[in-house]
Amino acid sequence: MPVMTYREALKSAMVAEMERDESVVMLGEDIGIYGGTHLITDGLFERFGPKRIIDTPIAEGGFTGAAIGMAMAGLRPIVEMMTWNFSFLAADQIIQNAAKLRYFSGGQVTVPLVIRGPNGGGVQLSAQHTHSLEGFYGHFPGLKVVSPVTPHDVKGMMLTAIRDPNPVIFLEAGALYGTKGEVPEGDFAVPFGEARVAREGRDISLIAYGRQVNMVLKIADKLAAEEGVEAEVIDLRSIRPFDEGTILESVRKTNRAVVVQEQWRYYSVASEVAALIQEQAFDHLDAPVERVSGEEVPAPYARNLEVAAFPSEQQILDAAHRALYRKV
Amino acid sequence: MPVMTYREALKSAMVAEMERDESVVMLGEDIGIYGGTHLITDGLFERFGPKRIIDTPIAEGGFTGAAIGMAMAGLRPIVEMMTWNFSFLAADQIIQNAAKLRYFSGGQVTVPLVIRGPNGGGVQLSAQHTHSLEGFYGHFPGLKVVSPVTPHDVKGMMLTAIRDPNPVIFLEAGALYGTKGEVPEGDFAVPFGEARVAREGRDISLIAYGRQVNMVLKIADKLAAEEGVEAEVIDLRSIRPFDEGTILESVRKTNRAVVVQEQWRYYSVASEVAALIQEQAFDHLDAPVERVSGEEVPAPYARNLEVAAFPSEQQILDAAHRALYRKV
Amino acid sequence: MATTQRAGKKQRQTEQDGLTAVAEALGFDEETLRGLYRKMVLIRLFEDAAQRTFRQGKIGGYLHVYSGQEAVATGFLAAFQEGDRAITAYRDHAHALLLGSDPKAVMAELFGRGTGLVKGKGGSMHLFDVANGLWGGYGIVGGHIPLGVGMAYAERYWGSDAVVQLYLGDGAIHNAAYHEAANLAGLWGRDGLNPTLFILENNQYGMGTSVERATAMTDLAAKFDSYAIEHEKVDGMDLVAVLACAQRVTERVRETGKPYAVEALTYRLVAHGAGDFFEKYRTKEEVRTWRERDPIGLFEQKLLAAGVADEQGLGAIRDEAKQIVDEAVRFADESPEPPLEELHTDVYADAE
Amino acid sequence: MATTQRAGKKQRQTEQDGLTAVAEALGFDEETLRGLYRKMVLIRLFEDAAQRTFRQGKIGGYLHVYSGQEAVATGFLAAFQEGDRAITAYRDHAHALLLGSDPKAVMAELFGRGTGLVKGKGGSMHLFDVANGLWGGYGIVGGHIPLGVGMAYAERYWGSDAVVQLYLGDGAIHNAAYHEAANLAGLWGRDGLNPTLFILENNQYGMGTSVERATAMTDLAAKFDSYAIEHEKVDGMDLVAVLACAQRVTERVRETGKPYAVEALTYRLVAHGAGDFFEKYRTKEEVRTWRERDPIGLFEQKLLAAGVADEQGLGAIRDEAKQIVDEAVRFADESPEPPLEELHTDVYADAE
Ligand SMILES: Cc1ncc(C[n+]2csc(CCOP(=O)(O)OP(=O)(O)O)c2C)c(N)n1
Ligand SMILES: Cc1ncc(C[n+]2csc(CCOP(=O)(O)OP(=O)(O)O)c2C)c(N)n1
Ligand SMILES: [Mg+2]
Ligand SMILES: [Mg+2]
Repeated sequence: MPVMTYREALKSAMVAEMERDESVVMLGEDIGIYGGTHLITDGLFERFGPKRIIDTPIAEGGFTGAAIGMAMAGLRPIVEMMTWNFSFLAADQIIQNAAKLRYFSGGQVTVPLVIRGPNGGGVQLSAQHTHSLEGFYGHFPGLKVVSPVTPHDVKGMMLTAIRDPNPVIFLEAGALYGTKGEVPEGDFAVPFGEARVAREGRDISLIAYGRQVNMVLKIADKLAAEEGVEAEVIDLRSIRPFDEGTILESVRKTNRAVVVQEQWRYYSVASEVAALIQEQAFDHLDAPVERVSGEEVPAPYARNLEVAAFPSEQQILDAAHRALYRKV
Repeated sequence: MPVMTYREALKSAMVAEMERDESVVMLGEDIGIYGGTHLITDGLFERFGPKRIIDTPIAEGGFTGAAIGMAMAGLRPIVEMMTWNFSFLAADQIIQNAAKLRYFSGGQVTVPLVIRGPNGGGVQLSAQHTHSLEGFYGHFPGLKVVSPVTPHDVKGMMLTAIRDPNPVIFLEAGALYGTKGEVPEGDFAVPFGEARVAREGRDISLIAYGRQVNMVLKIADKLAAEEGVEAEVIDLRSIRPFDEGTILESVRKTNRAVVVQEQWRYYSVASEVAALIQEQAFDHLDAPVERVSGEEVPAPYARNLEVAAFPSEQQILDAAHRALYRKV
Repeated sequence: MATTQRAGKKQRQTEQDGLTAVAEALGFDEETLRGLYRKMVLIRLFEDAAQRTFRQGKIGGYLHVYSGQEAVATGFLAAFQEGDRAITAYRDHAHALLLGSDPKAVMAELFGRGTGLVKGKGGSMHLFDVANGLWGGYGIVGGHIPLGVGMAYAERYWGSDAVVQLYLGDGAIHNAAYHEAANLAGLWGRDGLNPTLFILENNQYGMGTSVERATAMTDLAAKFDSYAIEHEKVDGMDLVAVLACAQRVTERVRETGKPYAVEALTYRLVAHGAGDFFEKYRTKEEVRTWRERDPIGLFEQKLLAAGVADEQGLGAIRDEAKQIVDEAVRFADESPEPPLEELHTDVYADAE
Repeated sequence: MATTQRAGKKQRQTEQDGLTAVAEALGFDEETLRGLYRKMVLIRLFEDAAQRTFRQGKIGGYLHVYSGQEAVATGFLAAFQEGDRAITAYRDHAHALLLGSDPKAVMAELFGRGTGLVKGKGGSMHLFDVANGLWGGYGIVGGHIPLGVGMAYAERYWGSDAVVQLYLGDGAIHNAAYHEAANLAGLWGRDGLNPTLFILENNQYGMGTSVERATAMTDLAAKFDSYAIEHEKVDGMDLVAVLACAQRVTERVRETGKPYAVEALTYRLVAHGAGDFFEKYRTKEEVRTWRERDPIGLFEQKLLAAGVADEQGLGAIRDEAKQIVDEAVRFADESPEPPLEELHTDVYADAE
């Protein structure tokens, strides 16, 4: 299977759909002539022209809203949010219009829209430029919210996103654009609402999404090598719709779970995962579901503080040991 | 003790602080000459004049941002969000500036700001005008987020909010402006971060906030009268800071819990409460923590659909019975 | 282009000449003119009935009626062609009625019934009739403006010559969404990719805030200068003036693919919302003065003066409209609530 | 008012007359003029060092430097008085240096050290030096504009005569926050409650998007017309022109309590961010042309021509500035990271 970067895989899906379907257009800041801040759209302006690759002014609310209008009128726009941190300015359009139009129009309107861009921290961008918004958007019915972490999934889920007749919040692992992985050629769609078992195991379930999945996989290998503990690693991938089955099946087998996330603890994805497990697998649990989240502070700039603000291997290991009733 | 409405209690706190402290000003749409859409500010324009009661254009982001600037420069603004549904337009200012300014200025800046207004549904305002945003804002460190439900608490917590040197998201139970209750005269501040035991009991903990507290209290009485079950009712009041102690103490006594909320289930306040309880009171739990949330749909308009979209007495009763291992 | 401009000038001249000249220029026969009267009357009576039944508790939530502003939508939608799109805020009953929605379905929507225009799911603020060109019905002030601009882009992307009629209030123009969307319209219009006709309904107030109290620059049409969007003003109480203007500017937008803005000076003769009882922000005197220019009364006079209708004929039209409205109320009242299954439908569209 | 206007006219005249006349009108002696040169040179060398150390991996995150735009902030902040406030976006190093922040603390902030201006917590985009009048340093384009307008209101509320210098880019003007905040400024300014001096730094591009590609109406200063805010343009490469303009308009704002806007035409001589290597959006030719009007070179020529300094004197100033910058880099490099406890401080302010 060909190996490509997360960036290339993402781009290849969008290019393929643009070739295939004239209704697909892109909007965003500096996606055209500039080539895209993260080079995701590099070369597309030259290839598809200004009518399909639309450079916009710095007006996240305006162009997201315009993209909703385009979607209502038969286009399939992909909006690049230069980074998801700027999406608070489009929150009204996303939450009040995109998510609800179909409902309050009594089913008369369809909004096939993808909003995509890098999400999450880790590169010292400090407080205003560091957010992990899975829970924030995942709260709202009417949206679909996904968070692929492998090159394989980012391609397969982007294909699914573009073809979906609903608004999709596509949260990319920004820190991983350069990471490589195997990606099948051609057309394969990864469905929404299916978590991925990234590693099988029987002793404990480690549940994560986004760039924390890679971290957790490393820890799982370590646990196996050093302690003979076989951890099952689950990559949630899809935040809404949410795959309860895969999580529950795993925990019913392992009887222990740790949820890891970069976002803040309160009212978050990890809150929901823990709540769900105790609700649906209560009698299977041998220990409380442990959570490891970002520290309850705005993201700091200094490297040492930033590292301390996000889940560390040690914290995850400690949580796993607690769940396994081993000495921490 | 004098009896007054939620509306009067709320207003009395703001008037008292405006009388006491010249730095308190108010901004919002139609709070002045019009008298306030929900009559919370009626008469204040005449009393305090246009420099302190500032009618604004329909520009939630702009005037919320301006209020942040005022707070940075020594004022203590109270912003009326006509309803919290419009706050998505101010989300960037609230989340990116108000919540984080102190942090990214290294402690140089203080933002003593209150943003208040009606929150929650129940009066057929349909999809765009019905939200319960405790979890949405509660997610962000740097904010304080409260949700008082009694006339007593709305006064006491507003006094606390205005005096707090940090940005406070003050979510009023909009459907209850006309409800009455006892409110002490004079100056009493209800601290943030303390849940309220609204009814003592030993058999099960019913946990809620906002208008669902009243519903849950009724159900608790019913359980006592009809089944001899003594439910403890906890009104969270404060979403951030969050009072873990009161919840855990209750559940360690009752060994069973139901969380009730109007907001959607995923990544919500109830998610966090359930996660917390299983985390910290695992060995005390005799049954899974049950959750009753709003249906996973945008709020519908038709009365029958709206009623069906929010937690019903029956649903709560069923959840309590499940937690009590009674036949549902 | 040059021809259009000359034609435009000539037409502008006739606009001063009153009903007959305008009707002739527009190719409207007498029947059409009486039809326009019937539409305005229908709107007014419909709104009266809505307010009445709201007070009876049959309508929930918010209810914002159009009384006083009838000439604006009636005039502009007279220039609406098949394939065009209209989009507006929450004060949207008139737009639905004018575009051909069944008054029964509109009233049933206000009543929250399953027979409503959007199945009882949206209510007064969210009327949609996509088959007839009505793309909503939005409750967040300003929030629909970018949607309209985006739809206009899509039309030209696909090569159609449709026009998007985008209605907004004087209050909405101070909002974020207006600024960003108008700038996009101007920008895309430069390449003929934005046939948006902005119809700014300046009814003097955003809720209780007058234009003067909302901005220091009160020439609202001129706010489009910032985006290189040409604009004009029209007397929004005078249907004849609106008709002439609407026809001219709609054709211009259709031809050029460039946005254009018209500020219609009008007045809300009733309270902002049906639940508002106090109007501390304006005087009875002011309302009375505007009432003298009630668009229905003005048009009535012109019809009579031009001999297009007589008192009796107008009376018959009013009776007819009243019957339609009565029937709509009866229908709504007798319609069942939506089935409970509807709660969970229309959250997501199914994949094709 | 009439007197001010007349004085303003007279001053405008002298602005054409070059360095000596302007210096005299402003009461600047030769030492002051050389000091301004030193400031511009210090900024340039500081920014060069920042870019260099960024490439060495000593600075993380985003880094946006001010090279080419020095005359703008240097000129306007020369009119800054104690108690005034300045607020800007992420391209903020120059503003801190000009307001008197210690270059060592500024560089240490970029390096993410505990000795940094904001303790290493904010980095390049979030410089604050409240004691010296710098109220930030913001990373969301447009997001700081309402804050500045609100601070200006508070100043007049308390009866001070302070002025808020509010810097924004040509890209920010198309954003929601600009529109809503400028409207508030115009509105509140009508009552003398908004001494905001908008300083629009038009450096021709918002990242890679030129003004022409961001809006169909490219006269950016004229966009303030929508809010009844008066405005003018100034040659932002010519420190002398900026100085004269700044003094005049600052006093006007101070006197009237009304907002005013100046569009400074300038150019970013380096990449948007230090991490950007490609500049597909502009030609080398274009950059070269603008480089001929490098504000430092222009001012140098004027100083020499007026005999305020000689080559040797300027060389000494440059050496001095270089030493300050070298020392700042050394200081930053040797400073410790913030203590880990700092992670949890400054999230909330304590009650008094
Ligand atoms: C963003 C937002 N803020 C506030 C409101 C509450 N609100 C509803 S209508 C209205 C006034 C709008 O005025 P205008 O645009 O002039 O329209 P009109 O009601 O006069 O038709 C306001 C403030 C809202 N719906 N949305
Ligand atoms: C709301 C928002 N959108 C996008 C960005 C990314 N971004 C950073 S700087 C910039 C360009 C801003 O241009 P301008 O206002 O002209 O300032 P300049 O960089 O030229 O000083 C953009 C788009 C951002 N920081 N905030
Ligand atoms: Mg209005
Ligand atoms: Mg710029």
